[in-house]
Amino acid sequence: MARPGVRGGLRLNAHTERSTEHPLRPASPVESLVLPLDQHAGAAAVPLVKPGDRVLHGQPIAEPGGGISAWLHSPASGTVAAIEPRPAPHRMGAPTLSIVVANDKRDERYGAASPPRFEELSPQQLRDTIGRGGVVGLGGAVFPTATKLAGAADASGLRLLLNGAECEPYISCDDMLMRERARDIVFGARVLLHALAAQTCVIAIEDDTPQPAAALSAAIAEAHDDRIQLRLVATIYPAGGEKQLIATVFGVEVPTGGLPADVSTVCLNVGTVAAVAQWIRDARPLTSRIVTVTGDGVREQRNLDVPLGTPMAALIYDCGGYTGRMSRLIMGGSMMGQALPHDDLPVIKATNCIIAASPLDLQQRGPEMPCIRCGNCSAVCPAVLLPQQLHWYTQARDLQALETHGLLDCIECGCCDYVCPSQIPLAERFRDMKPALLEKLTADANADAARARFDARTARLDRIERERDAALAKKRQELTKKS
Amino acid sequence: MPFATAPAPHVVAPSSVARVMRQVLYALVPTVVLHGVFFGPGLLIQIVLGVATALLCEAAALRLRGKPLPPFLLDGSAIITAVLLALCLPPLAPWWLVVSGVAFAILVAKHLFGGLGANPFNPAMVGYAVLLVSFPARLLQWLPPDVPGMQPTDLSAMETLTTILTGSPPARFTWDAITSPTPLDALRTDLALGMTMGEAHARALFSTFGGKGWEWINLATLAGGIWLLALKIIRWHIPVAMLGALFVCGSVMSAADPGAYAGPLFHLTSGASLLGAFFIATDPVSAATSDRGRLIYGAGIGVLTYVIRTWGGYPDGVAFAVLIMNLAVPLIDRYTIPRIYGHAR
Amino acid sequence: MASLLLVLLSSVLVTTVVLAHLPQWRPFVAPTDVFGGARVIAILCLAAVPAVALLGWALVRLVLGPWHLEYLRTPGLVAIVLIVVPLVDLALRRRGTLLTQQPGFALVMSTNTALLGIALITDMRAATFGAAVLLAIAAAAALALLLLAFAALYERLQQADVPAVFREAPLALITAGIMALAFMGFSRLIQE
Amino acid sequence: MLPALLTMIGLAAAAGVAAAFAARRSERDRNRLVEEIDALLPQTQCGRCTFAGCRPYAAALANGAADINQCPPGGHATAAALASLLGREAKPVDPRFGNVSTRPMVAWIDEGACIGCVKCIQACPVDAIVGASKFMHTVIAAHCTGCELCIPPCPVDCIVMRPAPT
Repeated sequence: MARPGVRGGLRLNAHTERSTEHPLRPASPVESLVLPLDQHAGAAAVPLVKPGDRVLHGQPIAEPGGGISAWLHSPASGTVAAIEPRPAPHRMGAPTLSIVVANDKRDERYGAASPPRFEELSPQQLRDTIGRGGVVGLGGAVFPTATKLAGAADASGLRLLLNGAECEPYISCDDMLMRERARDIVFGARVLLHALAAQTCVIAIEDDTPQPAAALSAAIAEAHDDRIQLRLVATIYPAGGEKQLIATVFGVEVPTGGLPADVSTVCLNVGTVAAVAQWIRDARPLTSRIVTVTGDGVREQRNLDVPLGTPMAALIYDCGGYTGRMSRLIMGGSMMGQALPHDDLPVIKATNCIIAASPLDLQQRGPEMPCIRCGNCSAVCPAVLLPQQLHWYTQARDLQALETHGLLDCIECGCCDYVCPSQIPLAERFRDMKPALLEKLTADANADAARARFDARTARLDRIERERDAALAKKRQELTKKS
Repeated sequence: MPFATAPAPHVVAPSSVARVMRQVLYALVPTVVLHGVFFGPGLLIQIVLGVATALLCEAAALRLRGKPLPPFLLDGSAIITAVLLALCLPPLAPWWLVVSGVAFAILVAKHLFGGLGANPFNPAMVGYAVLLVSFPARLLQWLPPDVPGMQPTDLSAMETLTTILTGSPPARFTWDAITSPTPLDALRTDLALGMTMGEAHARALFSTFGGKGWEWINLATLAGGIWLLALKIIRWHIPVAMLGALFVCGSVMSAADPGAYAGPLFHLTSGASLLGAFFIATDPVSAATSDRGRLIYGAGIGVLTYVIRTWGGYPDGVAFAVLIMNLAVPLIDRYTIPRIYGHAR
Repeated sequence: MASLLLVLLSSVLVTTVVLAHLPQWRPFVAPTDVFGGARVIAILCLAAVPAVALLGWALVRLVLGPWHLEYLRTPGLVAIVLIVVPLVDLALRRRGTLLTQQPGFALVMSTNTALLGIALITDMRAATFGAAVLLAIAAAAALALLLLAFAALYERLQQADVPAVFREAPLALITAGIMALAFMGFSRLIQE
Repeated sequence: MLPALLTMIGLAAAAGVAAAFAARRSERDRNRLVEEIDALLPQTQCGRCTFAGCRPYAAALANGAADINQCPPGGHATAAALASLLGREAKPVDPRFGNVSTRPMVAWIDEGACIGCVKCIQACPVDAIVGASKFMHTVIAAHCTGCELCIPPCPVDCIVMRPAPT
């Protein structure tokens, strides 16, 4: 039995008025674009091009590596300047193998044959086609969409859930997307309904954003598709969390360690759906995305349609440059965003927002005090955990207790940090502790598997031994009978 | 351009342990003021003595444990322990009573068990229990409330100070002349003597539903408690469970035998019930930590308080009830883990 | 009341310290943590204590009484304890849940002050068989709850930032002291 | 005097019988103890503890023929767990049986040099090597427990240990 709506959670100031004032506009072109090969979940992509090759806008430049991986396309026409390790934002600035494309600013499109109308393709073919468009989850997980669809395809009674509930403060890229490209989202929804052979699709959006809601309802009405409906959810952080949204909209809970497909649901970000639409309808692969540039540290706060690989410094310059009160550059929102060491880092598929945060935007943490077990954190935890107990057992490194208290169910949303009077960085502690617990669990699993294989092998050797003895005994019997 | 990095989340609510403890102290002010009105400045002196000892012991313990002084000393937790302990002691108790109680509470009950956040037992109650068991006579020397119809003990502020510091009343009084039992204590002795509730209640000490003077102090405590609830410093589970349990026990027993058992309202507004429910039992460090756990914890304190008050040897059982339930907290926490999202059970 | 409190507290303290610190006396093979061991011992006490108390009561009233051998009361009860404990060990293994480990189990269970203590108290205090049953079961339940609570508390104290010099045994003794203090509230509950 | 003697002798006899009856260790108990011990061992089946695998070592531990510090792959955690389980004093792992490696290691066959002699496949206690006679062999890294039993039988010494891929 699921809990109605988000259990706990926080009512936060969205800080998106400034960034949604101006309409969407493309970012001004830049000299060179840096494309990390491992900017999606799973294995890194393998380059198809060599330094010096001439590439067109939208031409595939890297194919998926083994297992879960994604295609990569050139975001501009020009020449491949180099394939070398370059600092990347998702590695906290550490270098990772990247393709550098020198932009010749002629923007010549790669004329791939436009794919046939999606209705004629079988769901399986449609899923593969989506994969070739380099489409990955743009909500922040950057999980290859084709793989996610394939994983859920065999579930029965599938329901599609489009996540437009942008609950994290400062981020407004989905908001602007829904206002200006609602039609893309509805078209993408119909493509995905066909790709999953699903019958119902719910677009979930927070109830404090009227314009996107209006745009979407108009687009749905225009499409005359009664399978798609709009659903408003309460504006509580983290309503937009995949697990929380599924519980709010469908009233079921994703089982621990399981996937939404286990409750016959597929949850996709509206940005991903728009990317699917652009690829299937206009044969334009995922080469650019909408990025919110906001925070009191940048002069003009707005949303830009940015080609992948654009350096963040160029984006800030495009929005009028720093305002001098700049203190911290964050990729993502103020609750789960990643603080970046410098701004010479490329925009990647996961960059939904860049906050040029000034001391006004940040609330400095006070000195850390011991936990007084007040329970404020367990009251706001959307995963219904007891962060004060998790913190206690993390300090004591008691892996068994951490497992029973559900450390692996923590979605690292930071609500517990927010309300903690002792100012303890709980989310970070749990994030650091998870690998240790996972390591123990995999070690135990490997030991059990090794024991099973050892027992099977001993049984096999015994069986072979017995058969050989039996055969020997029979032969000896025949010999004695004959003689 | 390089920037400093910090872990997510980058925005936290402006809260601190000191702020939480300060709010609890503000909520205690009405009780202390009314206590002063009815029983004279004795309590204020006790509080000053207690807080001084608390800060001294806290500083010494922090130094010994090699902890930095600034954030810990002024976080207010030691001060709250001292104030709560002083509130439980008679106003004219000798100075060494509150000093030794607070010292034991801070040094042994708090720092020996791991300092702020780790002490399983409520320090104030440990201190009070030590005093109650070691000096039972001293803790029964309460004063009659300064209300019309009761002959008040007119001790000036200076005389109160000398009484506390020297441990004996000024020449013109003897101890039993100026002291009088608390309503709870009076009721216990009367019932033990075989008087029925009706007769016992007729004594001058009692008014409509609690002891004269005491009922106003307890109402002030209730107001302070509701202020804490409104500010979400404490959660409703423990007070409601404790007062609920007390009310249920009181009404059941008094319904069974009205002559021999006090009514539920009397239990709620007398002794340390309200102070215990809103300020002592809700000490987050020594209480259970999940909502269901807090309900069990509160109810346990309520029932034990009633049992000790009615059949036990001491007039007010809140201290012992809290300590016994503190002992059970790790067991309660182990079996009241809420159902995690996505878990079957 | 104080004697029963003394019996329960000493039994709980000794059992917990044994479970935590004396590997040679580990009573069971399976639960190697303090709380797991305490839980099993608590269940065993719920079974063994009433058995010993009632058998003891019967022995004194039916055997020693008529033959005026009251002076054999204590050794008799000790003998009964030494009979019941191996039977409990057998029952445990027969049910296949748990493997007891010699000499640990015999030492921890047979020298458990609660078994003999509660038997002696039941013998002295209970006039009728009904009262004996009631007292034995209530004492066993109190012992089990106290053992579980103290073991859980002990495990939590091990993980707290306790000053090094007080780390294990001293803290256990101080905790038991405060527990005794807490139970003083019941001091005149049952007239001694 | 006689009844006193009789009762005490009777009670003592009963206690003795009960104790003796309880002291018998049935066969089922002994292998349940082996199961409990085996559950703690890392299952590398490496034989460094001078026994043919983890279960034989567990059986030896159960009837006291082995000590708790003979399992290098398990390291100090396993030694401590065994000590706690069997009620013995905790001891660090004895270096005579091999050193405790910090990083998990797995075998790796240099395919170029492998002549397909199937000796290592027979030696592998957990069937972690794939191949057939006269065909190239390779180690399944995920299944290899790092027991190094495949290195001695290889005639061309083409097997080396490498850190396990994370």
